[in-house]
Amino acid sequence: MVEVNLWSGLTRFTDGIATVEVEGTTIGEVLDALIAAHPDLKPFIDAGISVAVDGEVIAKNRSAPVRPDSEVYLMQQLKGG
Amino acid sequence: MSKIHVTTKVNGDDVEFLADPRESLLDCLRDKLDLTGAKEGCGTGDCGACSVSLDGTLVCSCLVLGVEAQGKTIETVEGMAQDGDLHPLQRKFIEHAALQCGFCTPGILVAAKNLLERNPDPTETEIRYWLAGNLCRCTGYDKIVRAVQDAAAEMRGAA
Amino acid sequence: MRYHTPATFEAAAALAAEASGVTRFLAGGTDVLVQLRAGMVTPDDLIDLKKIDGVKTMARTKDGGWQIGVAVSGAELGANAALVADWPGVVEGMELVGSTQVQGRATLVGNLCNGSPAADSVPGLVAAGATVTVTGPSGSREVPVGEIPAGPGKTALKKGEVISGVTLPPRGKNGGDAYLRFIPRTEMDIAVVGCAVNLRLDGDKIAEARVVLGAVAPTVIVVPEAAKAIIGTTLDDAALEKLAQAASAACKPIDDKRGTVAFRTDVAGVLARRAAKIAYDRAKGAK
Amino acid sequence: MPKDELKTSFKWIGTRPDRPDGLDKVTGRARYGADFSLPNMLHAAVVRSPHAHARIKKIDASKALALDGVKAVVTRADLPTGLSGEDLNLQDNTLAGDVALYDGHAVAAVAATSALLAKDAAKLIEVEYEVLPHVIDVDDAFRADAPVIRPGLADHSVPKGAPGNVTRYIEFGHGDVAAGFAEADLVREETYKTEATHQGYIEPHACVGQMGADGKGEMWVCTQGQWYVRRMCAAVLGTEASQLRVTPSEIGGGFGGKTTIFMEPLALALSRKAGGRPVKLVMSRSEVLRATGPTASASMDVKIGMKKDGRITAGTVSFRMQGGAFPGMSPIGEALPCAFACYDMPNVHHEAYEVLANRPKAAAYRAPGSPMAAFAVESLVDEMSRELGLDPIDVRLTNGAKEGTKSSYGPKFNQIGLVETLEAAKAHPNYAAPLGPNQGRGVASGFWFNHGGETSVSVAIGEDGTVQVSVGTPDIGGSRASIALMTAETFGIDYDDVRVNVVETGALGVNEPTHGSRATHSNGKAMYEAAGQAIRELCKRAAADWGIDAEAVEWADGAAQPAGPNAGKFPPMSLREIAGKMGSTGGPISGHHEITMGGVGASFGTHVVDVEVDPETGRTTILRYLVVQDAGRAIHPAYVEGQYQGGAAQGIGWALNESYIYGKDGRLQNTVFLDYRIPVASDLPMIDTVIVEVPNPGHPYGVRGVGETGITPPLPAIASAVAAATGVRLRELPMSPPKVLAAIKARG
Repeated sequence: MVEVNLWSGLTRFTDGIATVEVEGTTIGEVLDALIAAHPDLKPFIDAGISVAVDGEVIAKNRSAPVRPDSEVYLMQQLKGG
Repeated sequence: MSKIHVTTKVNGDDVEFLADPRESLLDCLRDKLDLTGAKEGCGTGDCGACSVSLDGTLVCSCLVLGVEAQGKTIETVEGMAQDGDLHPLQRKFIEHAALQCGFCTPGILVAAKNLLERNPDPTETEIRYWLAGNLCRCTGYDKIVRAVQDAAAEMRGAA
Repeated sequence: MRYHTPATFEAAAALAAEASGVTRFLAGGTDVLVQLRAGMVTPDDLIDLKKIDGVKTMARTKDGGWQIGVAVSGAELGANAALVADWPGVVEGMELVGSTQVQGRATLVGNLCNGSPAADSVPGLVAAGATVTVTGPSGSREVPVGEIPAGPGKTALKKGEVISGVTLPPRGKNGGDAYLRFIPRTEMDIAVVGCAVNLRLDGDKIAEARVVLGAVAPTVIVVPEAAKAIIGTTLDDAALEKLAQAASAACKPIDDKRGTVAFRTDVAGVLARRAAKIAYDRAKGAK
Repeated sequence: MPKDELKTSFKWIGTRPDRPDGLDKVTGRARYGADFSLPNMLHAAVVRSPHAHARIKKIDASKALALDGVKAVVTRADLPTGLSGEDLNLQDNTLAGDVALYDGHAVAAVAATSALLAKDAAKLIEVEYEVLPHVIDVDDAFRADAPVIRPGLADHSVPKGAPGNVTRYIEFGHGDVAAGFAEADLVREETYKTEATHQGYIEPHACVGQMGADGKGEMWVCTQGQWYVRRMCAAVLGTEASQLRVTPSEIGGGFGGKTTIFMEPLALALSRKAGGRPVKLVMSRSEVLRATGPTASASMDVKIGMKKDGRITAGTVSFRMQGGAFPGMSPIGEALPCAFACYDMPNVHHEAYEVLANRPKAAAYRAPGSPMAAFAVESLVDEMSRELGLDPIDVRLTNGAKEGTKSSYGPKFNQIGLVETLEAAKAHPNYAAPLGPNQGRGVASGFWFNHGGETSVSVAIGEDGTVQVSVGTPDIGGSRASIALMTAETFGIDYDDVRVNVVETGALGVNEPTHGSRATHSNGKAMYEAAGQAIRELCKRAAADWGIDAEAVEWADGAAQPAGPNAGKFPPMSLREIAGKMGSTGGPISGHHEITMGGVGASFGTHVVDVEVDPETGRTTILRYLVVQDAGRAIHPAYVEGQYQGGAAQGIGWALNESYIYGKDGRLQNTVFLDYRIPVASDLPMIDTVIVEVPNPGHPYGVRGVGETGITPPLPAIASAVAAATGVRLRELPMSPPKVLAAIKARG
């Protein structure tokens, strides 16, 4: 299981839960599992988010690997100049 | 609208073109003579990217009409290197990394050359004020000023 | 747009008088071309004055003043050491107009005829008591520079009239002038406030003075109360304070993208003080 | 990559050779957007709304089309319908639909046989408007009674009851801020405000576009990202991306503003309508300022709790940002995580609202969102440090984020260099330089994430043993030089034997633009992988020649070397030698690598500035300026310094004099460089730099990316220096002379 930390604005859509445990070995699997557990997160994830895995912010690579002990945070999608 | 026939000398070559009187010298250099080294950054004389020398005077070619070039002598960045040898300013700009995007570079080189022809040993302040009409958004001007100083020193034989 | 290159001012005036549409005279072109490019003003007739004999001359008049052609650029004024020695304030005002590149083209008369209340060369000319020669269909006349501006973008020139020369009076002994402006940057801005001071000393005391402000009213303004504040003084602190107050009191500025009423009013006093000191030192012989 | 595998001594990396495009750029040969022309080309001009907000009742182009030489006019009716999301935003911005949303919004475009004729024709296109109420200021737009300019665009994140112009809302944090504030010795709360600024690249947007009725097209354009142009134009026009080939010109600055499109689809649409003749479209400076890329304006509340020793116990921010009349354009998602990123905070809370205003569609600008956030947070940290009598660098050292710190936005930091920049700043002579009357010193730190992103690179070995590298990221500040250096290092060949080309969309897989400080980082890493592939093949060819196993061959010093049991058995076989016969040993040798790049290392910097303020006019002069920033590894140090200096200069402009100035009518008043006051040469001193190198473990050469962080600290650093010089704290940018003088006078 991977522990996924949501930004607190999302807890309105997860009945107040800020960390969700899901199965997954890639960012894509983790996000799909997250939507399965909390369907109200779908519009946020579909709109585009970044995921921080072990401290590195990954903009949209669904194939990036996630380990069970990885630190995973959802973040707003980032733009650079 | 009738066009006017203009004969002028650019970088030592006699050239001629037909200009609508509304067209700037910059338009004529770029569109009629294919000399695209001078750039249009503003069209209002505020950025200096179009700097050329007109009868030895530094001007913004966007503030000169093409028809005013009749019988004049114009020098642009394309004429700075002589017989394949770069002008010391051109060499020093590369050496000092005094350009990033390079869009303002032609105008700054022409302006700096005009300065060094008048003042072979300018102070940092003199360089900065002389070039105040040449906007650069990339470098913060630091390396440009150093390159001009170094080129001046070399041209004086001090380097 | 028709482009004309008349050989005389009379011919230039005649062209303008006969023109039916929008007419502009071209000397340095640093305002005309900007307006053309921006589509603000597309003249039907553009009359280039640079082919007229004498437009590039700077010559001493018989009485020791200066006659300056309409196409003399700011850079050329600045390179004339004798003129700079006589009227440093006039020349420094002109030299503040635009960049090095603009200095290669911009002229006193162009700056005047653009009609901007913020024109940097105009306060110095007015403070110096300069005149211009106006040539029209019915001949030429001398007009004080201060009578040319008629409000933002407007001049008192009539259709068919063209300025054909600028005359500066003789400097005389023990005189000095100065021009300062405030801009947010160090270069490349339009004056938020400008101030010219021209004075003459009798010993250490100021015998005559003229204080002129730019960019604080619809036109350049002469401030006699400010001059009065320093006449008869050695420009001591009290006189400077009165000068500043008089200058500020004369301001009728507007709030715009370049400055506020309060700022312009304050800074007019500050610049009057600073310019007066420079003019005073110059009158005492400082370079 | 494990730390101990990072190399520390190099032949090429860290040197300062001439950049490969230097000669072209000093001779006027380099070709930028407007320097390109095609036979039979038309010229275009754009009709723009003079109103901040107006319904378009009628567009009549008949007079324009009646002119001899006018070939086509396009309006929104010529574009497909049914788009959504950002594609619709882009289309709405390309040409207004029923409503013009800001002063300068494009309404129609015309193509004619000359640029002058196109301009004349544009004046003849008659547009009938019904002026609608407008809102410009971010705080005004946030008011409950503000005119709602585009109802119904709030997304799923917006809480019920939010004001009508709010389109997005974010909230996050950790710890217990109430408890944190209770623990503090000093709690302060202030509001800060920044005005919109423009990237101010000197090259206006320019393109030549050609498209036939079959939807196949070509475009030459100044852009930070040719694939973005391709995708966005195709979306706006309803054509297929791969049928459009986009070639990037040399680019005259971008700073984020050229990561998107503005008028490019118009050139293609006009071309299509004009029978496929190429169409050139070049913006004027005032079009650039009115209708392209400004950054957001922001209104920001910050609250911080601090112990007497400077330790921060809690912090909260609440931001309101507008990014124009288009949803999703404000950088709230970037600004919030940047706000407290420099600090190790046990208790922190962030929230932000995006609001719409009748302004142009904002584009990215160098570390989008971070400068505003830093202005608010770093200013307040400075105010509190002074109030407690603490050295501002010491306070940052006390609280500074380091490896393992839980970041303010959640995840733990990997190896980072903030503390090293603070220590270097403290040790620098500028920090001890004596100050005179009316002079003051300010310090601030800044942060940017950096970015990897979609990257495709190929390397190809030439017949003479030289190496060609194809990248997809336009070179703005010397990236070809840095990529060539890394390539020379990787192959063990001379820098001059490498040529790096920025190629068009038909020549390589997809690439994200040059943005997010990624060009040197991501291309370097992808090149390293592609080069590895080529090197493996080179070794294989040598092995075959020697008749040994490929595994028994190593690559070193630009040559295949027999290794292991074969070591010394054969003389090394150079790249030149293998390349010279590659046609007969199996064919061309190349390598390529395509990936959404990871291994990004965060960037921190610390700036120290000294100013003098004229107490009678409020004018601020920058006396001294120091940039200290962690580069990870400086590949070409001169261009790293250039990024630091350029970022600082832009930040100085933002702090002091740059801003969008609107009239009551909602029209932009400063549409030329005379009034949009970017710093000129005489405004600035030399800008001192210190390159700190804490290598990024995620990159083969330790690169972090250096482009963006440098614009962040100047805003608060200068505000703090002005406060030190005058005793008055300005919490609203720009700190223009009228504002500073008014504050000095109010102080008495």
